[in-house]
Amino acid sequence: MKDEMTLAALREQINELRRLNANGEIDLSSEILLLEEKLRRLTAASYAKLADWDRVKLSRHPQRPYALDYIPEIFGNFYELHGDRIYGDDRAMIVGLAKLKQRTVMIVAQQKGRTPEEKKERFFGMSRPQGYRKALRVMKLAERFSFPVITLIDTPGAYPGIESEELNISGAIANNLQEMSQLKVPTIAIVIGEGGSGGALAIGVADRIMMLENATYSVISPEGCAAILWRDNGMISEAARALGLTASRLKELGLIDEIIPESLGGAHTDLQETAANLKEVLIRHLSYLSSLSNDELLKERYARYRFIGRYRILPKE
Amino acid sequence: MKDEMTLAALREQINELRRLNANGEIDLSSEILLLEEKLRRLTAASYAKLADWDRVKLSRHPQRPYALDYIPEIFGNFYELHGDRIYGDDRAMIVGLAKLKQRTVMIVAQQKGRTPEEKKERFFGMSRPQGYRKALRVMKLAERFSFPVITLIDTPGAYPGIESEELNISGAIANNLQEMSQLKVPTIAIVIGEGGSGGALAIGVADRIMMLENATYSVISPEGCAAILWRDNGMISEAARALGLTASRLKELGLIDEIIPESLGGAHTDLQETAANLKEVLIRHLSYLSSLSNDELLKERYARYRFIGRYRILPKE
Amino acid sequence: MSLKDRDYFNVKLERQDDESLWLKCKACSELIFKKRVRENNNICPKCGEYFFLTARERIESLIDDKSFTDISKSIIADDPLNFIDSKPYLKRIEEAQANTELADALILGSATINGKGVIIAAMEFRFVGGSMGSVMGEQICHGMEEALRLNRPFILISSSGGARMQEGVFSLFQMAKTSAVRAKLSENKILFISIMTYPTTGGVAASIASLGDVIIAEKGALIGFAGRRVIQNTTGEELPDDFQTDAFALSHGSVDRVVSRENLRDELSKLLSFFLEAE
Amino acid sequence: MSLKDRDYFNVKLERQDDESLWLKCKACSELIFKKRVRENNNICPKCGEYFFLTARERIESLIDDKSFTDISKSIIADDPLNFIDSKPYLKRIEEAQANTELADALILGSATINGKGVIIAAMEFRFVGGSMGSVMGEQICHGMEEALRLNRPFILISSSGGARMQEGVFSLFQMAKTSAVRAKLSENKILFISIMTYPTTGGVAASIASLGDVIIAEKGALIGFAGRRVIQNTTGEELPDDFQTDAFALSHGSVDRVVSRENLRDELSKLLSFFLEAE
Ligand SMILES: [Zn+2]
Ligand SMILES: [Zn+2]
Repeated sequence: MKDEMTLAALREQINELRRLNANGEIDLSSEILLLEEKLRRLTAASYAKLADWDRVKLSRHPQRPYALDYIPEIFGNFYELHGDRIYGDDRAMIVGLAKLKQRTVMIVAQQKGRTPEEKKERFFGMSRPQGYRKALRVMKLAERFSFPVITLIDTPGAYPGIESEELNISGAIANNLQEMSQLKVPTIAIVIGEGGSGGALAIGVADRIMMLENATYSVISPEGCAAILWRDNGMISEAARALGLTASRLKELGLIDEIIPESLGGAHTDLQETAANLKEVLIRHLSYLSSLSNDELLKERYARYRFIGRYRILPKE
Repeated sequence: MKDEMTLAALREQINELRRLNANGEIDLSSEILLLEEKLRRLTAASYAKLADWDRVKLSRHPQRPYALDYIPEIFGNFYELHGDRIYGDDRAMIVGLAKLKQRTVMIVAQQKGRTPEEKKERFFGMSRPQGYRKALRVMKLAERFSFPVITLIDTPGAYPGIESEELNISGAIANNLQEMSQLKVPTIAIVIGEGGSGGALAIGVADRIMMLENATYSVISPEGCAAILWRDNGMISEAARALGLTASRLKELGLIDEIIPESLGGAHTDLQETAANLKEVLIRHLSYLSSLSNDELLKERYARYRFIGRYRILPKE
Repeated sequence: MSLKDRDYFNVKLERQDDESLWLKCKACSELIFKKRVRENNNICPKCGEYFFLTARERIESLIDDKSFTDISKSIIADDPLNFIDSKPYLKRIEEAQANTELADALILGSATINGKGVIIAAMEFRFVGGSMGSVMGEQICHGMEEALRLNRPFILISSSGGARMQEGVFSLFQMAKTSAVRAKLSENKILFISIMTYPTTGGVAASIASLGDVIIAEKGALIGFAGRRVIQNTTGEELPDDFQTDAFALSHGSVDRVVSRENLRDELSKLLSFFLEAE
Repeated sequence: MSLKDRDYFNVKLERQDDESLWLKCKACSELIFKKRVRENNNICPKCGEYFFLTARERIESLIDDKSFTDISKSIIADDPLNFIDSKPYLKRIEEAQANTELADALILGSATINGKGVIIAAMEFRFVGGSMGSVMGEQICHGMEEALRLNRPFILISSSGGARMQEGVFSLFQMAKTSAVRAKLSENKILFISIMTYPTTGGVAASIASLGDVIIAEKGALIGFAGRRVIQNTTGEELPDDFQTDAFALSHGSVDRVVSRENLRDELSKLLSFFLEAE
């Protein structure tokens, strides 16, 4: 995105003027206000017309906040738990207890890692079977103690490796889908970055599915889709558009419940603001879901999933 | 056991006389009857006075029938199932569906292996975490379809290896103990050979615990006990006696429900006869357990385990 | 059996459906009378190689003669995303329909196996790679609901590359949909047997196909989540010879049994007998 | 931290309980004023090495001052097998009782942690290796039942070589007994926190200690099922350096957290706050 560099330069100039202004020698406040308004307008315009593929790049932006950036902003007292009690502890999947407005919740979140070492440790956010099993273990723990479950989705996809296949990653994902459809506590899934296919869905079966404004959610990566359907790497942008993977498109299609606004220019420009929006949405939905009985909750969840799909009915002959 | 060789020689002579008799030239039937009676008496006397350590050796006898020898004698249509759906398929733990008098049951059994190759494949009957998890998986399957569970115990113990510890063998065993205490179907555990400590108990929590006459069940092997408590390999036989590991001792102590008679001289002398005894016991107990409601069943099972133990109550001061 | 490269994948799925009376076995290079192959469960009578089975052939090979009644819903694919790649999605569907004479990539019906009533469904790989979109998802759920209503076992034979890309997240969510309905079978003690064939991969492997009470892999099946190429490109790992084969799935505990095509019907019959009341 | 041989095991558990005012740290070889060590959770003030904590010290290090009330049943070991090794079992018990001033290898009481009421139990390794026989099994079950009755979390601190051999199968079955009662806590939403210390092995590891809703390993803990010697003798395998350490358990997914002794009390308090109603 060329725009981003222009906007960044403008932002830097405004900061420079602010510093000058702060010296107290000249009063630049009205000029600054004007420039700020201009920046806001340009940014909004720029991001509104973003191509879907640009949106994908934004959802993967190296500065984009990850789960561990949001968690301390939104929750009190995060207490991480580890391990699937079977095989290992997947660092691409972090889970733990936290407080949301005095209430205990279980957090299940995918985490990519920021530094090269952390990226490696966390497999670039690609969860492995031990991660999905850890997630399920703590979701069952949450169910036992009636803690709502909040999942934060951010993964290019489940990790494709020999070990993953040896550990029956298919079975691990499938099992989570089935178990989450029956979990007897309120569940909310939020795509905060990349919603990469089955690897995202495996912690994404919930009473509410929400997306941050610039997050994406797709059945396959645009790169993978272009390679398979077009056999042409030049068609990635076209594939991104075709897949309908943006929050706004998925909301239109009725596949997600709500879009959570990000700070102007993307969540990385203002973590606090985006986190505040996220928190408001969580509290609002949790408050409604908690008012339902378990029976109502499970019935609504079941109806939601039972009727997902679009097809044409043939007239009886 | 020197006795065993003498008895074997006598048995061979009787067979020789039978062959002569079958020729029809001389009638030896009364002599044969007398010798048979004598053999029976000598054998019974010999085995009755077996030292506990000899009984351990008998329970490990290389010719002793294993689970896969009994199963076709007792059950119809054994249909083996495989895998823990997580990591592997432990060949020391065999599980599957079978019919007992038209009724479907789930069999969970430890298997040592007869040939050198099979022994190796089956880790000499030492189960690994993937085996205990496979067992639990099919027990939950049985529960879903209301099939009684029958476990056949025959193991020196859980396999002590690096992989076992990596796969949290402690957790796997503990989990089975807890889940089996709550399984909503009738469960019967039978020690057919060696009941080796936690590795045996992990499929041994049941409504009925029975032992074949020459089977043993112990908190630790006599060898291990001698090494730890006496620091003397010469004390193995003494350790065997001290541990109270024979079927008759455990029945006296109220720790098992019934002793299943073996053919004279041990199960390996007559598989059919021993299997028939086993079958009768299984049918009888299953018939009673099936008459209970799930609530009654679980209540009885819980009471059984809740009150296991011997201690002295101190007078209140 | 080696699954070393994509070519093998293609050979496995090749369908010599031309007019010719003869067929060439790629495994033993013999020219064989096609009728004999078709009558032999599409197994090469010379070398035992399995040829591709259509969904209809598959079901017919497992059930009692003439016992099949189609119970699928009268639905066909919609195009919620207006998806166009090399051709428009609905055009692709029409071609597949013409080519296979099926409405979508799944056949669903009631039938009997040795007299035992079942609901049975099979995926058709020739129909857009057996991919699961909204129609397949709905048909599978409908099949499970019929199994529930009639108190019959549900049998699903998978042959699929995964979720159908052209329906985007609608396809992805069919994984959740089928898994949620599958849970109702568990609650109601309805048996679900999953049969995995060549290939059972991607979103189908990672949902309904892996949720069988009993999972049977056909001998020679390909079973896995990620494709070989993706794994090699992402990890640079050297893949073992038996990677994602039936034997691999069995030794790693993912499936209950590996069964040869010839025995599949008898195995099913035997397995069903454990779960059905004595009749 | 190296656990290479049995000597280390002994050093870890050594208790310099003589009259001397001074104590020698085996890790840094310093002579230290014993009172300072005791006041410091038995951590070496020079090098940070953890010395052995008795069950009573352990509990006192975790709970609010003077909040402990013993709730254990008045029971002591019986000798159902008339077990005699180098000495009669009951003689061994009497010696351990004299040596530890405990009835058996477990202390059980109610207490508060930062004002939050709990039932807490700790194993005493000096009492026949912290082994679980009928008395410990019964006390643990009694503790869980009290937790149920009073609707309080149950905390168990393990320090044990496993089942008590001298009670034979009675001991073995305590594994099943404690696991069965533990299931009642799950059913009734009572929290169970298991804390594993040096050592948590054998039948204790393979039953109640591994069944915590949350499992915390103390830094430096030894956690495992089979002993190192047994594994080496059976398999001939070379054991990795970190085998059966806290780090091994964490990286293999067996425990939720590794916590240093200094932080254990605060961690418990924090953890409890998630499970208790806002008070
Ligand atoms: Zn051929
Ligand atoms: Zn020191």
